Amino acid sequence: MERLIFYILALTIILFSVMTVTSRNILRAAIYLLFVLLATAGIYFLLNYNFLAAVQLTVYSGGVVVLIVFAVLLTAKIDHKLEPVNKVKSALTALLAIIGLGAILWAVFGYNFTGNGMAEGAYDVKAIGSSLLSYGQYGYVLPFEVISILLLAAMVGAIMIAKRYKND
Amino acid sequence: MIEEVETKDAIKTQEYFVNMGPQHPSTHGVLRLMLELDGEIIKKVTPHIGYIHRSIEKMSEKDSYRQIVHLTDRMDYLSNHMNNEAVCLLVENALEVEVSDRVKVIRTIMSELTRLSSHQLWWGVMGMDLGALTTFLYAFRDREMINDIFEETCGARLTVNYNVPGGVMFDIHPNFQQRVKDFIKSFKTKLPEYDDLLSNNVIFRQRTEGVGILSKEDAISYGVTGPTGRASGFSNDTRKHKPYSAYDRVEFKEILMDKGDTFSRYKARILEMWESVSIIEQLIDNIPEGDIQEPSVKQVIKLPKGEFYQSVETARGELGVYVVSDGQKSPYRLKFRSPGFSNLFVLDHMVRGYKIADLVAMMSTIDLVIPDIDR
Amino acid sequence: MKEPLDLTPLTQSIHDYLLSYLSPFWTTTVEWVIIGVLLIAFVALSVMGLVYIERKVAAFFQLRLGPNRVGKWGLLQTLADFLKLLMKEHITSKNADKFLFNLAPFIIVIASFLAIGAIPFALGLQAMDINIGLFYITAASSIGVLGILIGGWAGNNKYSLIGALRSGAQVVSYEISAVLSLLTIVVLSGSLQLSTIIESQSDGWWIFKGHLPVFIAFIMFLIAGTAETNRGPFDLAEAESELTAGFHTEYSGIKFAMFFLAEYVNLFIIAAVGATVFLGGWMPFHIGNWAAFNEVMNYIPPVIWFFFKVGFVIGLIMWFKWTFPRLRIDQLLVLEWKYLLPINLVNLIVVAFIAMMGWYF
Amino acid sequence: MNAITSYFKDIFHAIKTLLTGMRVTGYYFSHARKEIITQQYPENRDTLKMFDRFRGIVTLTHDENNEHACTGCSACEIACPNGTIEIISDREEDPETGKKKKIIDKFIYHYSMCTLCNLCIISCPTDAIKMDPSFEYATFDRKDLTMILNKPGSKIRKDVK
Repeated sequence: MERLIFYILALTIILFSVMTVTSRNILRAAIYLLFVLLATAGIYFLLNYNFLAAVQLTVYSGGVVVLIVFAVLLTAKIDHKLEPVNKVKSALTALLAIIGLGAILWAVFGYNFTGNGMAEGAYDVKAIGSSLLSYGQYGYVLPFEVISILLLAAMVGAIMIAKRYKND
Repeated sequence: MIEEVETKDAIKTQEYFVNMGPQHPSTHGVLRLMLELDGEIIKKVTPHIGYIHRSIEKMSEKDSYRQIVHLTDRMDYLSNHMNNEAVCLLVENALEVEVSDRVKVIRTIMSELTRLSSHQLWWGVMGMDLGALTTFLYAFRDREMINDIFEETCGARLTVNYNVPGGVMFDIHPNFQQRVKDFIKSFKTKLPEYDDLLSNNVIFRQRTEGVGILSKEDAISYGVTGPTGRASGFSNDTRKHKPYSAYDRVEFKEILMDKGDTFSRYKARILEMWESVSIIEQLIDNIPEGDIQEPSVKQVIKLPKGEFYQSVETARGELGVYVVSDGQKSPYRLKFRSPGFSNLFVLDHMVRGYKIADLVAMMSTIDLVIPDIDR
Repeated sequence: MKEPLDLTPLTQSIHDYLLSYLSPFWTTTVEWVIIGVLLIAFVALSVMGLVYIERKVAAFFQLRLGPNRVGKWGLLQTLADFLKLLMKEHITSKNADKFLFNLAPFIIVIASFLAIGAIPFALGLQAMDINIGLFYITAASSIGVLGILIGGWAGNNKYSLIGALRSGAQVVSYEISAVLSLLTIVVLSGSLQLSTIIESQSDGWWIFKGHLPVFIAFIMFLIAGTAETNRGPFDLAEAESELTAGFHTEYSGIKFAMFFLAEYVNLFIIAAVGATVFLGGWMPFHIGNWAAFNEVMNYIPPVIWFFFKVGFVIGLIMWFKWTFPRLRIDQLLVLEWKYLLPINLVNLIVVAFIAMMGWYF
Repeated sequence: MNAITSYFKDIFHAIKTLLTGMRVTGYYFSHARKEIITQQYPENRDTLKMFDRFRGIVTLTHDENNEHACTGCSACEIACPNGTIEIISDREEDPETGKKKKIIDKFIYHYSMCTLCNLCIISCPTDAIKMDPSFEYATFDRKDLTMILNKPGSKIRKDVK
């Protein structure tokens, strides 16, 4: 059963990824991207990483794609199509993509994956929360704080940009 | 005609046109507004009229004066009595006939009832335009009582055609006084509800206060009359300045506001309702005896040669009737100065720089009746 | 001691029965189909009921009678309307992006179906009780706005584009407030799992146990939830008097019906989440350790408690809609960013402090 | 400090006004049974009574001898602003005096054009026509709205001059 669902999800991801990059209509590309991200969330659910799946749904599907669509709505016209890329460029891109895929496959198959001894199953939010804020081993307090400062900076920047209108 | 405009931050934005109407829920009829928008900000409004033009002025040139009266019901259908009265007063003045006191008082009461019913409908529609859908039905509940009074005395609810040159069509119904008193009593308890539901509501205040300001100078230069103009401080009440019928014998205030924003226009009408109630209260108990029809006005009316003008205060502002007579049964030329027409064209001046939602609120407070504009 | 009626044995027996005839693979498949059919049937029925109730409630607020011609008290009116919508022509405007135009209603419906699966209808009657249930519901319903955005854009109509943009700005910002107000209860109950949250209210609902801050959070949730479902006074995306019908101006027939359906499913979800988190979901009304009283309350089945509470919240939301005028878009954002968000943040800190000190009942 | 107090004052004021509005609608909701104002029209036909003066349709009154009071003077035809009334008249010899007298052949009334302004009624010198308060005249065929008001075989009443 799980295997069947995995194949369905994987197929969805591959199919819509290809459609995302080949679509000429930018809003359609964004919608195909949405399906890719939804299917990815599905894979997380399949792996029982419920929290990550919900984060994927909120941040990527509900946040990033909405922002992309929003930006497109504000800028593009309905009959707006991306220009087709010339053949040399597409060939070059295909070559690069194949090289990248090869590198990743080589790395994945070359690495000897070992279990980390953690129990399989659902991680509850409590564990994630405490490991985010712990400073022991497997603690993520430093990245957490760094990202917090980054977000703060972005927020201050946004306020400054928004404020400039008022002074005019 | 779409052009790229540079905003102050050099971000290129595109202005676009939206046709609001002729079929649109908030244009109160078949008005077409061409909006020039930058995002949601309105750059320009061009009203297009003529979708329900029925050539009432031209039709009047072949109709007798008695028949013209019934056409005016169909102009500003919410101020039907005042429109009738305007033509009747003009004919009486031209013939130099003085109607009896009874007719004068009845006409005044009827006019004020009409004003109340018009303002009630406006209040309901104003709430609906701003998204408070319940106000509409509450306003109609109160309006129903006035319509019943009209129906009992005049025989119709909207196109009453009650005034005739030289008097009124019938005497008042025996129940008339009691019904009006009942209505006044119940309406006095309902009017504070209007305030509770809309006037004091914080969302409504935010939507209307400081929005769509019309200065006194602009109101005068655009000829904006009625509560719309008085909210800007432009004293233009015909009932005060050129009293007709029984307005010279009643006490009432001319509602003048100074801000000229959407809320002032709203408030002016609410206060005007209180004034109308007080006028009716003063008159309803002492309707003098007298003829309801002046016998010297013949069946076939011929006005003397010359030009005549009569203005009355309708619920929307000053309605002027101008007649050029060549001594025949029908006028040579008749022209209505309808308040809605002048009030509509100040919209573009008021609305620039505000949002679509504000346009709807402003249009509501101008209180447009499209047949009045198109005639 | 009478316990609340538990439906787990029923579902368990169905599971065992299926398992005795079928392989585990087919058992799961059959169960999914059953759950799917049940959910669709429930959604269809509840939406019809909600539309009927909404029209009747609106009518009573407005001194009217409401639907009263089709069936007894007009009960079949919504069915008749639905059949009418089914038979109507599908009109696609010229130059519309047909694929996205047809896709948008499905996105918005699927998003609401995703969310409704995690709602506990009664003890033991929940399609999935995952450990992050509350987070999952907010995540799933956040996709719905994409349907509005795409639908508004693809119709090639300026009214619907304006409506879509308004709706985008509105839903994205009000989601923050909705989640923050829900977080107060998460802090108090210490879990995102809906069954645990309900279990933590077995000695009283949070709205009573949590003092004023939880009450404030409930009000905030109601406001933000109303805004998220695009209902009045936050119905700017539709804004009948300004944009005719907003984002679904160009839709007709069954595609319009799907937007309509999703709107009412979302209303139900918001009310159900509010009822579950603040008012105890299916948990009967209990007062502390007063065993006798609690036992009497347990005689009323949890399903009835749940729908009674959902009905209460829906009634509140309808009361707002039929009383207040609509906000303007800038006022809407001011309300969120200057009032709801700061109050919610402060409120959350207060609740965290209360939870830390154990100052709740 | 002032800004903070006004911030909270705004919030409380807003809540107060919103609750006032909700009180009004809530009152009507809870008293809906008593306050509902709509009428159920086709069901209340038996009890529905229009006002006497209500202008529904123009009728030519006939008494029990199938006689009416219309002399065919066509004052109403002239008074009508819309050409609603058409009177086709005939001349008949009076058996008593031997004089030729005008009688109506057909009193045609185009209801589809009538604006119910009442001008014909007040112009009638013999009070032959009057307004009837009945109003259910919707038809599927426009032809049905053109009516002949004088009943077949009806005569003018003797005393009408």
